[in-house]
Amino acid sequence: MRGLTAKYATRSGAVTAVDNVNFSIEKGKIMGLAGESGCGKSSLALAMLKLLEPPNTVSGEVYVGGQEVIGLDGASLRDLRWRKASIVFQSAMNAFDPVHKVQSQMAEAIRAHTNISTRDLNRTMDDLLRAVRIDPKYKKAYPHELSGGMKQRVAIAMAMELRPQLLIADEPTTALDVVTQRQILILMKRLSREHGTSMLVISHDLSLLSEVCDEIMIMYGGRTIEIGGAEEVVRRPLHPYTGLLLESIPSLYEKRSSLRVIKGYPPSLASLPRGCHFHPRCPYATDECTVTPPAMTTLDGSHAAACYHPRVQ
Amino acid sequence: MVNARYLVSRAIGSLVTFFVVLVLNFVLPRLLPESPAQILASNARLPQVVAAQLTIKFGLDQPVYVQFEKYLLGVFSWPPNLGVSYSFYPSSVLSIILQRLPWTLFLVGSAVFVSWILGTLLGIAASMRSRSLFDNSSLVGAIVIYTFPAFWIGLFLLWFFGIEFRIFPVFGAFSTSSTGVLSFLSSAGLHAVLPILALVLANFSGYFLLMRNNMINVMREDFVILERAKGVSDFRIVLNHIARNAMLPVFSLLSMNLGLVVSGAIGIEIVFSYPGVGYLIYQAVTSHDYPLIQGTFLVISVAVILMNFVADVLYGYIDPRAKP
Amino acid sequence: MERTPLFQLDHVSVTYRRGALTHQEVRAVDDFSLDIFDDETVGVVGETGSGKSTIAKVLTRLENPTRGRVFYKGREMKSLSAKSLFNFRSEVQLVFQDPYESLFPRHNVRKTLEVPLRLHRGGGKAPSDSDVAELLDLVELDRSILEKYPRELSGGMRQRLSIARALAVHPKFVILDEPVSMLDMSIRAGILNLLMRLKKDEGISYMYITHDLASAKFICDKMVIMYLGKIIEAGASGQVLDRPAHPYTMLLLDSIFDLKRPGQLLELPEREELESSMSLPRGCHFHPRCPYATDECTVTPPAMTTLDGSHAAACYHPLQESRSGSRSH
Amino acid sequence: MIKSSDITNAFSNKKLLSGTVITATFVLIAIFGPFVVSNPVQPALDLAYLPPSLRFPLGTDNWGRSVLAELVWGSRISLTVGVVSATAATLIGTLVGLVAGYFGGIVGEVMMRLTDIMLIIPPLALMILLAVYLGPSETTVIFIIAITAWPFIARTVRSEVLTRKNRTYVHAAKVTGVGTREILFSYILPDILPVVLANAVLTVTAAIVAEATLDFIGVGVTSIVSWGEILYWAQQSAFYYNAWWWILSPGLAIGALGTGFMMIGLGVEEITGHR
Repeated sequence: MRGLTAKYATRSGAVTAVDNVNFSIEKGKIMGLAGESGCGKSSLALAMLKLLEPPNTVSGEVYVGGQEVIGLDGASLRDLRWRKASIVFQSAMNAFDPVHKVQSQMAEAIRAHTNISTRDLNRTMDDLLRAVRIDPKYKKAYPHELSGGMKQRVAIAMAMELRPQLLIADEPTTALDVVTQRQILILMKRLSREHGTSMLVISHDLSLLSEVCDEIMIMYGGRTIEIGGAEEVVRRPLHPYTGLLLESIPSLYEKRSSLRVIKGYPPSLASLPRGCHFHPRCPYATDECTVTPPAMTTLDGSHAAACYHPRVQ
Repeated sequence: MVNARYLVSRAIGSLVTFFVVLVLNFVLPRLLPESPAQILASNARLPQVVAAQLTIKFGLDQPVYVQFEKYLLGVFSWPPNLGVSYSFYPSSVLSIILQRLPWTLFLVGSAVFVSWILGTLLGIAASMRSRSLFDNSSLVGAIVIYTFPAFWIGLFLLWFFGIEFRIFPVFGAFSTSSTGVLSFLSSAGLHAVLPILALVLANFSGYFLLMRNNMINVMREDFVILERAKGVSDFRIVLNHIARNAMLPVFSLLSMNLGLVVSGAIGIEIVFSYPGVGYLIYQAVTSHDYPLIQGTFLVISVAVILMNFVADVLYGYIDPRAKP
Repeated sequence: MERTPLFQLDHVSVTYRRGALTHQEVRAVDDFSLDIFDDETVGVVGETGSGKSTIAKVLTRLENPTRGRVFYKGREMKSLSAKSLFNFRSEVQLVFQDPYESLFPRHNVRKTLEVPLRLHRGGGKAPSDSDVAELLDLVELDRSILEKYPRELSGGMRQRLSIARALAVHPKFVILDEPVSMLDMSIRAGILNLLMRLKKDEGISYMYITHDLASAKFICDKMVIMYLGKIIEAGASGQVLDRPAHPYTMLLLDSIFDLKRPGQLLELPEREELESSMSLPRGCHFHPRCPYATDECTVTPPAMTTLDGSHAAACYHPLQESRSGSRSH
Repeated sequence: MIKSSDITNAFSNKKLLSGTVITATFVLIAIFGPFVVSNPVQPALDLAYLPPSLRFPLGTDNWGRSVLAELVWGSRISLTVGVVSATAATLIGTLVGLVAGYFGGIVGEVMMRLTDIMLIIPPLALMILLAVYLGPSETTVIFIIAITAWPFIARTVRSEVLTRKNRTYVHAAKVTGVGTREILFSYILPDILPVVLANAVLTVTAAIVAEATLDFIGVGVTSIVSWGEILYWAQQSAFYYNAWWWILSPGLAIGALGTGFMMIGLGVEEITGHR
């Protein structure tokens, strides 16, 4: 993905939700995307499959298995979607059409992309459901008859049904119980390993991403501010935001009487500060931070950050 | 399967409503300062003696509870006894209504069906091009038509198509000169065109406005984005997902509106002298035929209550979430 | 001598009717008994649907229990007169989870804080500006936001305002219903620190309701673990976290993602998905997911049994060893 | 929430602006028109069925009366009946809706059921039945329309109250110690006022049509000429004389006034963000 930019048309002018983001995911690897609400991470997911409707605009290039997405239109875009790249949304609650049975919603994408006999289709669906640990009898159920965890499993089964090269999961477990959450992430990791599917997992929970992902990317105010191997980012963060955030999270494995605090509040995309978006909250900010946004600089192998004062240890 | 409890609760609701209608129908004439018989007599310009005789004949000299018992026994006997009409004497109220009922059902039934389909299709079309010229003009058009009384739309159509251009017949439900089944049917069809058109014009805009609104709301739902991500064709997304969901509240409106439409047909039937229940009410009102007025009210109410019940039950099948 | 608890919950159950058409009964809280004293901060930990928010509503009389009784300072809450209920409101306050929903959008910051001040301190008279400003200082909000409306504030500021509103009446006890779960990660620590400071400086006790064990450990002295409407384990924070007795507590601890956890591994025993929380399992609610379940677990729900001082669990097969040691039962 | 920006919005809202202009025009005609145009009670048979001309801009009826004059005088009835009955229906409906929505228990339940029952009974049929037994008069018509229109308002208000009474900020107010009356009138009612207002205005449209329909059927006001009554008489003989003007103008007047009110209602809904 190169220079992806997504803009929302609002009443008070265009708002840049995703600003010149670049990254790549290797085959079979899981990339984690972390960021707070309104940092543009969900817009990025939509933009990658060109799902933002006009008047919102997407520019840049996205390659899935060598095929460019943003330049596509109409039938060729429809053909690429789901077959090469699929998506799982945050709230499986709203991602199902309430008036259709699970099986017809699962069958829809398969039917749209392949010529398959009804018998094969049924077998495929049963296999998929078993793979996500759901009794195939539930394919005759309506979405509201499933629990949140089951819906999310079905959503993942659905996203895997055409064996895509890339699966984008936008907060796939946020609404779920801790236990279910872990079960579903284990499932996703297993599917990724078994089928060589690359995944982009979006979450606000860094501790979750650090366990699940091979690489982690941090976004702040629509821009990438840090990217690198999961271990490196969590153990040796370069960007002050990442570092402070990691220190502010309470842990079960240590006793503290007070937590490290990041002053101020996250910015809204509609009124971003000049220069580095994080500078008003940054303890290390200098004059140059307030003027020009720092570029992404590789500091340690594949570990890069956009900061004038990276915390190299 | 629709839950039996749901059926029972709806049935009880309908029965309670029916009972309220029964009581209203009984109490209203008796709430007046003058006795019904006196009103009957004065309106019919009959001498005072007749009023006294009427009082006894209708049992109005008896205590209220006895009258109520008699009234209920009449309604619940088979065939129901709704009294005898003055203006069509000696025909029973029930027989007159039963004679007229099929015409109203035919008229209202086809009008409801056509306006529902028309409003829904137009609503889908307008929502597809939201804020376009087509959308805006159909919106304004629907609002303007909505505010005209149904009967006036009927009058206008009658004048334009029936009198100026003489394309359609304007009086009654069929031509008395028609012989044979085919010619009767075609004549009945021709006679119904203008009344149905008037009813459709007066009623489709409600469905149109609701459908358009719902479509625009459903389009914003997450599952629509997911359908697009799946690579499903736009045509299929619009019809099978957006329209399908947007239709559910429209169906509720359909059952809500049955009462309005049956009433609305009264004006139209008067304009076209269409021999339905609505026109019968008019005749009953102008000839002060009180048993007939009450009888028609009862029958219309029962018809609407029944239709609502059926619509409620059907809704349980249409929206999977309404099932347990 | 026995102390009178601040709150005493005596076999409390709350049942909802769900679905206008089906009249299905859902038991949100089931046979819940707990004593809460005014000098300790107790954490109620549970997942979505465990009934923990219902407890908050019962304790603030937003809801009445379907069965069982709730006592406040020895008096049954249901029978509080209008006047004593009003006094109760000046002693016990509630901070809600959702900072976007809990503030009335029509009231600006000043008005939001003036309402409790007028009712409880001014005897109906309009409170002075300095009272309002003091409250803002207390929760570290800038005085310049006085005329702003909630929609102009960020989530973190709104939650601070909610806390200020609760503090306006000088409460002794504040129930915090997931106060940071809807906030951005970078501002949670600030709120948690604020809560700790208020606990220390103002002498307020909390009931801290959460699904996040790590923040509960930070705030709470005692902990109560809930599963599907029932208490399954209770005790001092350290006891519960270091030596969990109930298999569910153990599963919960194993499932949590924690940056500072030694030797992380993602694996977890796979179990079949729960059919639906609408129909509760018989016996111990946890038995369908429990690796140690035996026949007796499927029949009668186990009672709370004391293990060690204040540490108690409702399980026929409590785990014995500490978490750092080898696991067995 | 009504803010000053809403008022600026209101004037940039095309629906609200055009609706206000139309309605205001009719109100001015109803108030001042009768001072300009004389009361058309005097029949002049030699002037019957005259098409529109300079002297009679909208032609004459079967008694030779100016249709324009009838329309101007009739506007008073349409407006009064429409506004008064809609106001009454709104007051009843809002009260019932508030109580039925906010309070559970027997009172709320009974009110809910009563509303549901009233919603099913076909309104025009009920209106006719009531009109027949209560006798024709302006007050009767207003009463009848209010009686049949309130359940629609009550249903809307009830559902709006239901979505609000369990909002977290209402719970928060309760916990703070705010009393029930203050919650109802300071927290819930102001929030649903725009919906109530919009529905009240839409009810005026329905009431104007209902009044005309009752007159047309012959059970409405008979002492004063109203728009519906012009049509009642017109339908008896206008077609024989091809007096289309006699039918056209009253209908257009009803439609225009109705559209005016409806535009106001839709505009209010639009700017307050409901719907």
